[in-house]
Amino acid sequence: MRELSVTLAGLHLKNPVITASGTFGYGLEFSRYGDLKALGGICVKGLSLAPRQGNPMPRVAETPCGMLNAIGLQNCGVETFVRDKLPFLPWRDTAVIANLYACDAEEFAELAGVLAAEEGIAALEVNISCPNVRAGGILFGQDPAMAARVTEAVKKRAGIKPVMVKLSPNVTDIAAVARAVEAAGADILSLVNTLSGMSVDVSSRRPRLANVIGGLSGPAIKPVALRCVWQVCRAVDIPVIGMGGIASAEDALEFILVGAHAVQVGTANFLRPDFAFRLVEELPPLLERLGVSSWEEFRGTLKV
Amino acid sequence: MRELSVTLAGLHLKNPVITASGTFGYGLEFSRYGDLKALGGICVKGLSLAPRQGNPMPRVAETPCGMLNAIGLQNCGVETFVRDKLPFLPWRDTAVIANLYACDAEEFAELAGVLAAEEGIAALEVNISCPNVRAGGILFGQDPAMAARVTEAVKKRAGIKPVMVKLSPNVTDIAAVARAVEAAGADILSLVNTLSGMSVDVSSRRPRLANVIGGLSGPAIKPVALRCVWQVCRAVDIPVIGMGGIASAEDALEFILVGAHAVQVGTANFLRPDFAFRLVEELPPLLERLGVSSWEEFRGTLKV
Amino acid sequence: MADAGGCREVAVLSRGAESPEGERHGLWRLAVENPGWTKAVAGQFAMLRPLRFGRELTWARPLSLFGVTPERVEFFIQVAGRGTAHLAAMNPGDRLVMWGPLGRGFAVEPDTPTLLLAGGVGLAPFAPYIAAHPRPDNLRLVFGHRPPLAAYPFAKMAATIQAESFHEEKPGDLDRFTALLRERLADYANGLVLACGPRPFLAAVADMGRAAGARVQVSLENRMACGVGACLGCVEKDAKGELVQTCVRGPVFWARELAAFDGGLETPGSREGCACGN
Amino acid sequence: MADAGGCREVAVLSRGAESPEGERHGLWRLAVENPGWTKAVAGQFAMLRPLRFGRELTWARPLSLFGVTPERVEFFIQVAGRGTAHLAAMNPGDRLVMWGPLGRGFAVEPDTPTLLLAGGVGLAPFAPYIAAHPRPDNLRLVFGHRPPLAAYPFAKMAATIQAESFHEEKPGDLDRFTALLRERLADYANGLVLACGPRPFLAAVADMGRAAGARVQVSLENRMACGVGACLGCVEKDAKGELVQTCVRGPVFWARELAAFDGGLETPGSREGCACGN
Ligand SMILES: Cc1cc2nc3c(=O)[nH]c(=O)nc-3n(C[C@H](O)[C@H](O)[C@H](O)COP(=O)(O)OP(=O)(O)OC[C@H]3O[C@@H](n4cnc5c(N)ncnc54)[C@H](O)[C@@H]3O)c2cc1C
Ligand SMILES: Cc1cc2nc3c(=O)[nH]c(=O)nc-3n(C[C@H](O)[C@H](O)[C@H](O)COP(=O)(O)OP(=O)(O)OC[C@H]3O[C@@H](n4cnc5c(N)ncnc54)[C@H](O)[C@@H]3O)c2cc1C
Ligand SMILES: Cc1cc2nc3c(=O)[nH]c(=O)nc-3n(C[C@H](O)[C@H](O)[C@H](O)COP(=O)(O)O)c2cc1C
Ligand SMILES: Cc1cc2nc3c(=O)[nH]c(=O)nc-3n(C[C@H](O)[C@H](O)[C@H](O)COP(=O)(O)O)c2cc1C
Ligand code: FES
Ligand code: FES
Repeated sequence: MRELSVTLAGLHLKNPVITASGTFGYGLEFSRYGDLKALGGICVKGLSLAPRQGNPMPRVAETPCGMLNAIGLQNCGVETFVRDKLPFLPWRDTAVIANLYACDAEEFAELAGVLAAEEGIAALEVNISCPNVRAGGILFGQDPAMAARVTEAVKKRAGIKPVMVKLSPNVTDIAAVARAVEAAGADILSLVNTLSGMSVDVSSRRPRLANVIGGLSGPAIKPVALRCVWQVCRAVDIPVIGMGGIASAEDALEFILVGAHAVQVGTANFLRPDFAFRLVEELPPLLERLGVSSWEEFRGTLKV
Repeated sequence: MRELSVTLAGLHLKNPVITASGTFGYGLEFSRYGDLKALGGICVKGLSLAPRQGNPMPRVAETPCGMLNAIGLQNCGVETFVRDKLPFLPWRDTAVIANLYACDAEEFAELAGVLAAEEGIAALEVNISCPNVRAGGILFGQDPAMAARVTEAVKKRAGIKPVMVKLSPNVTDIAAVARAVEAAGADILSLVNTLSGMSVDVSSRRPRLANVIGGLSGPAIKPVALRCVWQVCRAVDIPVIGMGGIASAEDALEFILVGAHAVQVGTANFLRPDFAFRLVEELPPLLERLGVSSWEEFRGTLKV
Repeated sequence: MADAGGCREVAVLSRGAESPEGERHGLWRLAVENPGWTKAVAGQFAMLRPLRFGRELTWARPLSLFGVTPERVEFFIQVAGRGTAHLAAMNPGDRLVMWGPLGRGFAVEPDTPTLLLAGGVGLAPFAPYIAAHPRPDNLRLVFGHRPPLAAYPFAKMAATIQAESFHEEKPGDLDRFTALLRERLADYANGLVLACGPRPFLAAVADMGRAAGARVQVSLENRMACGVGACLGCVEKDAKGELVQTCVRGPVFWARELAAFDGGLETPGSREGCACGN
Repeated sequence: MADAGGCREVAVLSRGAESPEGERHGLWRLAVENPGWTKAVAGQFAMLRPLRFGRELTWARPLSLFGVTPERVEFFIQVAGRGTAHLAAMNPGDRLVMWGPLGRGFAVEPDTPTLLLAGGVGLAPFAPYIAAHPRPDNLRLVFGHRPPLAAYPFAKMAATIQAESFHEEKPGDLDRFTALLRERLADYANGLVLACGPRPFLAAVADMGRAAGARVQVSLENRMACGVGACLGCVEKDAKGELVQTCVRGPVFWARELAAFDGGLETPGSREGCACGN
C-alpha cells in the first residue's frame, strides 16, 4: 500500500497519524526527534483566549499501563500561539490542528473566529471534555444539547475550516452526543478524550494529583476508546478520528478497522518522543503484511 | 491493628476482603488454594431464576493490564445453586453474598424472594449493570429511575437480608444513580462493575469477543473505579463496597481511604487463585506499617 | 493453608532447546521446581505466570505437563505470542507462580492398542504418557510438524515406541498427512486414539476416528483465564448442549462428549447473551 | 531523521555497585552505549526507558548524567520505586530507549570559588562537574548521606577536590548538618553555590545561601513524563509567577528565578484549573 494519505471533510492528511492535543506541546518540542513534515497532522495543546496557568502540582501520576493528568489546560493563549509558534510549524506539509478550550459557547466562538483567519491552521478541534463553568461544572461533552450549542457557535465563526468536535468517553451514551454534534454541523468527530480517574497514596493519605481527579490515558483505556469509536462510527455519517491508548501500528489499525479515518496518538509520545515518527514508518510494512491495498478496502471492515 | 472485622448495614465481615462475582465461581473452585473460611465474603457468580448458557465463544480477551469478558451470565440457576453449592460453602464463617441478575424488576423480585429464605445467604447483591431487555437494552444501572425501581422491587422481597446494589461505571453521573438507589432503599452500594470495552484482531479483522463488546476489568480500570467510589462515598450515607482493579493490599486500602467499608477483588483471582487468601494475610502487616489502628481511624480520611 | 497441589511461587531450574533448530523456531523446554506434586497424569496441565508479567499480562498461561519428577516439572513451549515469549526467555532462578496439576488427562488402557496423534507442540503431553505407560509395545505415535523434526523431542520418544513423523512443508502436504492419519486409524477399530494439536487437526481426527470405529480422545486448547473453572472463559459445548469448562472437565475429552467433535452438525453458540461484561 | 542527540535504543554495557554497601542500599552505576552524544553539560539529564517496562510503566525515568565518554554514558541510580528497581537490575546487553542530553546544566565559572552541596543521590551530577572543571582547586564539596559513605563514589571525587561528608544517622543529625552547611556557605559571599538533593535540602540551601550573599543554583527533581517540555507535568512557578517546564528550563535554576526558592512567601498553585484531564 503506497498511498497513505486520507482526506476527511476537506482536511487533507498525508498519512492518518496525528499527534494528540496536550501530548505534543506546540509541535516544536519534538523537532529534535523526527521530521515534523513526516506527520499527518499535529494537534497543538488546548488553546484558550487568554493564557492559562493550569492546575497546581502534582499534575501527573503514573498508573498501570497508563497515566493520569490534571494539567488544567495551561497554555500560552491563542495570540502568542499564532504569533510565536505557528509560523515555525511546517503547516504547508503537515496539517496543524488547533485544539480549542473555552468556558462557554461565546468564548468558543470568539476563539474560532481568531483561528479561522489563520492560513496555517488546517482545522479546529473543539475540546468539549471540559466543565461548562456557567453550568455548574458539568462537562459540555456530557450533555448532547450543550455539546450541540458549542458546535453551532464554533461552526458559525470557523469560516472554511473544518470543525472537529472531540468527545468525552465519560458519558452513558456517546452515540447520542455524537449524533447531536453531527446534527449541529460538526464536520469531523475525534474521540476519545481521557477517562475521569483518580489515584491516591496510602502512606501520605493524599491524592496523587493536587486536583484529586484527572484524566486517564494510555494503553489501559484502549478497549474503552475502541468501543466508543466503534459505537460512534455506526451512529454518524461524518468521518471519525480515533484515539485512546494507541501504542503500536497494530493499535492504530484497530481504530481504522472499526471505522475511523485517522488516528491520534497521545500518551505514547511520552513512551518515546520519536513514537509518532516511527508509527508513520511502521504503517506501510504492516499494511503490506496484512495485505491491505487501500484505506477504503480496510476501513470499517470489522467482521461481526 | 488486630481487629479486621467490619459490619455494614447488618452484614458482618470478619475482614473487608470479598471475592467479586463472576471471578470466584461458586467459591468451591478455590478451596484447593486456601481456606474459604479465611475470607471476609464470597460473592458468587451472577444467579438467574433459570440456568443460562451465556454468550458464544470466545468470551474473554487479555488487554494491557486487564481483560475483557462477555460471559453473558452463564450460571446454573438459583435452584441448583441453593441445592448443590450453598450447603458446601462455609457460610457460618464467611458471608456468602448472592449476586442477582434478571431481565426485569419482577424477575429480580422473584429471585430475591427465593434467596431471602436461605439461611446461608448473608446479603443480596443486585447486578444492575445489565440490559433491561424490556427497555430496549439500556442497562438498568444507566438510568437512575430504572435502577431505583429494581432496588425497590428487590428490597420488598429481601426480608431481613441486606440489599446491596452494584453500580455500573458506564454512566455520565454515577453519584446520581447512587443517590437514586439509596433513596429507593438500598442498604449498601457496591461498585464498580466492568467498563464497556472492545478489542479486535487486525489480522483476522474480527472482534476478540464473539459478543463484540464486553466488560473491561483489572488494574487498568483502577483509577476509574477509585474515582467512582470517591464520588459515590461523598454522595450517599449508606456504606459502600469498592472494587475495580485491586491487585495488592495497597490497592485495597486505597478504596478504604476514599471511603469504602470493604472491597471486592475480581480479576486478581486470575493472577493467582490464592490471591484473595494472600490479601487477607497481607493486610495486617501493611496496616501496621502505615500506623493504622482501626478502620474508623483510616476510612475516608483522604486529605484533600 | 494451600495444599501441595495448590498455587506456589517456584524458580526456573533450566531452559533449553532440543537443538539449534528448536531455538530458531521458538521451541523450548522449561524445567521448574516441583512444588510438591506427587500425582500427575499425562494430558493434565498447569497455569504458569512469570513474576515478570507484572500487571501488564493478566493471565497465567496454560501448558501441558511434559515431565514430572520429584524435583522438577517440565514443559515444552512453542512461542506463540507475548506470554509464551516471556516464558521461553526465562533463566534459571527466575521466578513464576504456578498452579496445578489441573484438569483431566488421557485415558490409559494398558492392554488396548493405542494410537497417539500429535500435531506440532501437541506432542508435549505424549512424552509423559509414553514414559508412564505399562505396555509401550501397545503404543504407536504419528507426529505431524512444520518446524524441522530436530526441534522436537521426537527422537527420544521414538526410541521406546513405534513412531513416525510427517513434515508438512508445502500446502499439498496437509492432504497427504490426512491420508496417512486415515490409513493408521483404520487399524484401530475399538482401539484407543488420543489426539493433541490444533483444532482443525482434532476435528479431522475425530471424524476419521469415528469412521474407523475407534474411541477417540481430544485435548482442547481453549483460551483460559483462570484454569480452575471459575471464569467460564474456556467453555465448550458438550454433546447435551451444556457449556462445560475445558479447564476442569477437560482439557482431554472423549470426542463423542463434545458437540463440535461428535459428528453432529456443530450448533452455533447460544445467542441469549448479554451486552454487559459479566 | 532524528539527530545524534535524539532518541535511541541502546544497550547496557555494565552495571555495578560502588561497594557491597551500595548493593545493599540500592545504589548502582549503570553504563550504556553512547548513541553519539558529543556535547553534554553536568547537571543535564537523560530519560531512560528499559524495553522491559513494556506498557505497564508508562514513563521513562529522568536520570542525571554521571559521566559521558565517546563510548558510554553513565548514571548513578538509587532505587526509589518500580522504575528505578528495573533500571538498577539491568544486565549488559539489556536494551533501553534513551533520549538526551536534556535541560540546562550547572553554571561553570572557572575563577569563582564554587561550593558543591549534595544530598544523597544528588551527588551524581557533581562527578562530571568536577571532572570537567578547569580549576578544581576552586571547588569544594559537602556531601550529606544516609546509606554508608562507601555506597557512593565519594572517595574518587574527594581525591581531586576538597571534600567532606556528613553521615545522617539519627534525627538530631539533620540540625548538625544544616549548621555545617551554614558554616561553609558563610565563606561564599559572591561565590557560586550549586545544590542537588531532596527538595527540603534545596530550600534550606537557597535560604542560607541568600543570607550568606552567595549566588545559588538548585537542581530540581520534579516528576517528569516527557522530558521535552510537552506534557507540562513538571512545571515550577518562576519568580514572575509563570509556570515553566523544569525539563527544558531546568532542571538547574538560579534559586532567585523560582518562586519557591527566591525567599518570597511561596504562593500556592493556581486554582483556576479544570476538572477535566487535559
Ligand atoms: C490445556 C492447554 C495446554 C497447553 N499446552 C501447551 C504446551 O504444552 N505447550 C505450548 O507451547 N502451548 C500450550 N498451550 C497453548 C498455550 O497456552 C498458548 O499458546 C499460550 O497461552 C499463548 O499465549 P501467548 O501470550 O504467547 O499468546 P497470545 O499473544 O496471548 O496469543 C497467541 C495465540 O494464542 C491464543 N491464546 C491466547 N491465550 C491462550 C490461552 N490461555 N490458551 C490457549 N490459547 C491462547 C490466542 O488466541 C492467539 O491465537 C496449551 C493450552 C491449553 C489450553
Ligand atoms: C532531572 C532529574 C534528574 C534525576 N537524577 C537522578 C539520578 O541521577 N539518580 C537517581 O537515582 N535519581 C534521579 N532522579 C530521580 C528519579 O528520576 C526518580 O527517583 C525516579 O523517576 C523514580 O521512579 P521509580 O519508578 O523508581 O519510583 P516511583 O515508584 O515512580 O516513585 C517513587 C518516588 O519517586 C517520585 N517520582 C516518580 N516519578 C518521578 C519522576 N519521573 N521524576 C522525579 N520523581 C519521580 C514519586 O513521586 C515517588 O515519590 C532524577 C530526577 C530528575 C527529575
Ligand atoms: C498530559 C496530557 C494533556 C492533555 N491535554 C489535552 C488538551 O489540552 N486538549 C485535549 O483536547 N486533550 C488533551 N489531552 C487528551 C489527549 O489528547 C487524548 O485525547 C487522550 O490522552 C487519549 O489518548 P492517549 O491514550 O493516546 O493519550 C491530554 C492528554 C494528556 C495525557
Ligand atoms: C469473568 C468475569 C465475570 C464476571 N461476572 C460477573 C457477574 O456475574 N456479576 C457481576 O455483578 N459482576 C461480574 N463481574 C464483574 C466483577 O465482579 C467486578 O465488578 C469487575 O470485574 C471489576 O473488578 P476487578 O477489576 O477486580 O475484576 C465479572 C467479571 C469478570 C472478569
Ligand atoms: S479457564 Fe476459567 S473456567 Fe476454565
Ligand atoms: S516532563 Fe513533560 S514538560 Fe517537563
